Parts: sequence; structure tokens; C-alpha cells
Amino acid sequence: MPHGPVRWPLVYFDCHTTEQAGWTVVAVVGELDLASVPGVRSSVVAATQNRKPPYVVLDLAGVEFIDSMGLGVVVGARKRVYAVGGELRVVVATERVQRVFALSGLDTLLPLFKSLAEALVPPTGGVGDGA
Amino acid sequence: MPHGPVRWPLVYFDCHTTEQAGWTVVAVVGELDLASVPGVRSSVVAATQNRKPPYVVLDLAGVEFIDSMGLGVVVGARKRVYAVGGELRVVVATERVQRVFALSGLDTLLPLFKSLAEALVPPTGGVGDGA
Amino acid sequence: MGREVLLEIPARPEYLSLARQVVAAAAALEPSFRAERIDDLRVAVSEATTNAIESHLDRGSDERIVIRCNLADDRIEVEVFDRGAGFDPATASTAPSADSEDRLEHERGLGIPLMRVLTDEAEIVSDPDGTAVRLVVYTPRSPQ
Amino acid sequence: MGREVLLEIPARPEYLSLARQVVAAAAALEPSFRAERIDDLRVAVSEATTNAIESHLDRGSDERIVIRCNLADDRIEVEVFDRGAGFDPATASTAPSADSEDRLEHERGLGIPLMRVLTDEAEIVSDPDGTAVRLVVYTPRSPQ
Ligand SMILES: Nc1ncnc2c1ncn2[C@@H]1O[C@H](COP(=O)(O)OP(=O)(O)O)[C@@H](O)[C@H]1O
Ligand SMILES: Nc1ncnc2c1ncn2[C@@H]1O[C@H](COP(=O)(O)OP(=O)(O)O)[C@@H](O)[C@H]1O
Repeated sequence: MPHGPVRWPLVYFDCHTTEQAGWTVVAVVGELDLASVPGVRSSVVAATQNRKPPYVVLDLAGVEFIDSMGLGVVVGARKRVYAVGGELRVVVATERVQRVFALSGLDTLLPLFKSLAEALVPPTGGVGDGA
Repeated sequence: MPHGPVRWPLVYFDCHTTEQAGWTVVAVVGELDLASVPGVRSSVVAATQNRKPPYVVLDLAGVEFIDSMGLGVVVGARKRVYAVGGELRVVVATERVQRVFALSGLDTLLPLFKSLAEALVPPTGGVGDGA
Repeated sequence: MGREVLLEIPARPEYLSLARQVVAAAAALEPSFRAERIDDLRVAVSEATTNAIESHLDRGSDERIVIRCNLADDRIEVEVFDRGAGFDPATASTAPSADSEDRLEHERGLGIPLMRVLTDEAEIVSDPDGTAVRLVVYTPRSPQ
Repeated sequence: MGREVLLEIPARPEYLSLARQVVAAAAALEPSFRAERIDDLRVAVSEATTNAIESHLDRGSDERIVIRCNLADDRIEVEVFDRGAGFDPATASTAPSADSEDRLEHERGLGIPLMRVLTDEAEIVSDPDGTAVRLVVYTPRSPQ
């Protein structure tokens, strides 16, 4: 069965935050589900407090699996960021993750980008420097 | 947990035979266990009938998992090849597979090579051309 | 012999991934399933198992979640059983329909709708002693 | 709540990989296990499960193989149960000792010795109604 090598399955998840081109980038790698959403949620909270208004990119290019708990954390991040006048962008690179956004009708409601490079163009209102 | 990306687990196994530098190379990729040994066994039988005496390399560099059923097929291959005056070499590249050979005491009894290149030097008795 | 796999896991979030893996691996044994369809099933199973785990956590229950995975030539059927407090599927709070702007206000309630669109059949039976969710995906060649 | 996972699989070779995956994934939830030790357990579980599957195939039995995987802070314990015809572990035909040239004559009988060296404890209980194999691997910090 030609499906690529077997790796033994381990819970894999990582979330780290960087500053890039005026954006706070929260990059998520691995599986985004009930087990891992708390980590993403706290990274988003931290990113939102980082700068006012917050310009946040949620980079899901490295996400191998997402379910409705993962979608929920994205919706929650958007609410949180917009509540304080910021902007949130979401990078969705794989078809598998894109499909879950689409089937939930969120693909047209959220600003999805195919790559981090595309998401890093200046925010709609211009990148603030904290002023 | 920093253990690399998750892939969903699929039964993965492939076995193909080529002629290289006077050797019949049976290359195995994937998991070598009760489920996959029949495929390797029949490739070895074919390789043994290919040329007399048979010079066979069993290339396990791509094997991700091996248990005693896999070891058994290697021992069986050696018997079969030596019975008709041929030579069998085995390529074991990963530590994981090497460990299973070592713990069974077979690492010193079988001619193990770390790479296909090393295994492809001329056979002890010189490569025959079928004569 | 049937091709039925039974899995019981602790009602803890970290076992979700294991449940998905087992179902995906069991489904992969039927060569006629396309990889994309198995991915769909993985998500649906994740939704059902997430809800099951949460129902036990809500109740403080120590019992395990049971997942039964039945592979037939024409379909794969996955059942997820919990012993939580149950709910009424007809009135469960689900997010507003996909084309409503309002949907962006809802972080929860996305699971059951997703489960339904990802499978060919999704049936929920619930009472105050627990819930059973049955998910079915047909192989490409069989009638849907 | 305990961290016990229960898996039942059809007695067919193609489900071996699934059994190994489940045990490895369950073991990986205890961060103190080194990856190499989990690999050892994978092989040991494969040996026990191979024998269990073969015992059912020999008997033409339709019953599933049961694998119980219990994760504690200081150890992981895996039990494999079959309902095959059983055997006498003391007199089972195993390959000659590792340093004997004779070993190269034996394609079978390598499993039980390997199972024993790969685990910290390996116990086999067998009667004509079936066999239970218990495999234990300790975490690095606990006394062995
Ligand atoms: N197995 C279950 N046991 C008890 N309640 C459940 C179960 N599954 C779903 N529910 C209820 O239905 C609601 C909607 O579920 P779902 O659409 O999956 O979204 P979410 O889980 O994000 O809330 C849940 O919030 C819960 O109240
Ligand atoms: N679960 C079992 N049920 C019945 N017989 C068994 C079982 N496990 C092992 N045996 C017997 O013990 C023998 C040795 O087993 P093992 O060392 O694993 O090598 P192998 O399986 O390659 O023969 C088997 O051939 C079989 O006769």
C-alpha cells in the first residue's frame, strides 16, 4: 500500500511566537484538537496583549490535523483581536486543513492566506508601532 | 513532545528486485513482520532461481520495523542461497533494525553491511555470470 | 471473520489522537477507501470522541470511552460510546448556519454539523446514561 | 483515572501494525519513556501479538485478540490475551542460544527469547483455553 513510511504515532504539537514585518506571528505545528487548543489559546492571548492594537498572524501552515476545537480557537482569536481594534490573519497551507475551514463555512468569513509571505503584507489600517 | 510530525498510520510495505553489479538486490521498504514476510520470502525465492549460483543482497536499509518474523525470513534466505552454493549479504542501515539483529545474536552470524554500496563489492568467490 | 476493532481509552484529551489513529489505520486496511475520505472520517471521529471525553470530564467520570470500528467491503462504521449525562441532539446548541456572519461569534457548536457533512451517515442516540454516535462512510463503489 | 487502553483486533496479520501503534502511542504519553525503549516495547508487543494471532489462525478461531496497555508513572505494562490452544512456555521450541552457529538453522523460535530481552519483565501464562503474555518496561528513573 503505497502511502509513505510509517512513523510511530506520537502526540505532536508545538506553538511558538515571533515578530515579523510588524506582525506577531503565532505558528502552530502538529495536531490542533481538544488536547492542544489550550496552548494555542494562551499564545493568542499573549500576542493580543503584546501590542495595541494587535496585528496577529495565526500561522497554521504546519498543522497536520484540525477539528472543530481548532476552528473554535481561531474564531476566538479573531474576536479577541478585533475587540481591541487589531487585525487577525490566518495562514492555511494544506488542503486537508482548508477543507475543514470550508466545510464549516469559515473560509469565506475569515481572512485566510495560502502562505505566511502573503499574510505578511501590511495590515489594512497600516502597521501601528504601538501608538 | 518533540518527536516529529504525525502521519496517520498505514500498513506500509514494498519489496522490489533489481540487478546491480552482478548481485540480485531485493530491497525491502516498510515494516517487516508476519503480515509482510510472505512478500519478501517469494522475492527471495525468485532471486535464488534467477541465476546459479545466486548472489543475493537483501537490502533492509528502508526497513522501519523488524521483529522475529523478519529475522526468520533473513535466516531462511541465507539457508536457501547457501544450499545452492550462492552468497547472501544483508544491508542493515538503521540502529533500530541493527538492535534487533544484535539482540538475537544474528549480527555476528550473518554478513551485515551498513550500506548497499558496501554490500555490492564482489562476492567472496567472484561474481559468476550464470556459468 | 469480521474486521471489527474495539478501542477503550481514558476520557482524557491526550487520548484523542490515539482514537483517530486507530480508526484511520483500521480504515486504511480497506484499499478502496481514498486517503481524503479517511481524513474526513478522522475529523468526524475526533468530533464524536471529543464530545464523549468532555461528557465524562463534566461528570467527573472515571469510565473509559469505547470506540468500535467495523470495516465492511462497502463501508466503514465507527461507533463512539460514552456514559456522560447525555443531551438532546435535536436542540443541542450548534453554531448558526454556515452562511451567516453570526457564525463568527460561536467558538463552540461547530462539531456536530461538521461530523454530519463529513460522513455519509451520522446518527446520535442519547439518554441521561450516555450517548452513542454512529458514523458511516461508504466506499466509493457502493451506492450512497 | 487510570491510563489504561484496551484494544481488540481481529486475529489477522494485517492488524499487527495497529497493535504496535496503539501501544507505542499509549507509551509515548508518558514523557519519561525514551524513544528507544518504546521501540523495544513495539518489538516485544509484536512478538506476543504475532503468536496470539497465529494461535487463533491455527485453531480457525474467529475471536479477537485482546491487548491491554496500562501506563503508570513508573512503568508500562502490556498484556496480550488469546484463546488459542495454548502451549508450555517451559518446553516451547525456541532457537538455540545466541552464540551457537546452529542458530542459523532456525527460522522460528526467535520470538519469545527476543520478547524477554527487550522487556524488564515478561511472563507467559498458558493453558489449553488460551495464553496471556504480560510485558513490563520500567521508566528510566524507577528501580529495575
Ligand atoms: N456525547 C455527548 N454527551 C453530552 N453532551 C453532548 C455530547 N455531544 C454533544 N453534546 C452537547 O452538544 C453540544 C454541541 O456539540 P458540538 O456541536 O460537538 O459542539 P461543541 O462540542 O464544540 O460544543 C455540546 O456543547 C454539548 O452540550
Ligand atoms: N500464544 C501462543 N499460543 C500457542 N502457542 C504459542 C503461543 N506463543 C508461542 N507459542 C508456541 O511457542 C513457539 C515459540 O514461539 P516464538 O519463540 O515466538 O517463535 P515462533 O513464533 O517464531 O515459532 C511457537 O512456535 C508456538 O508453538
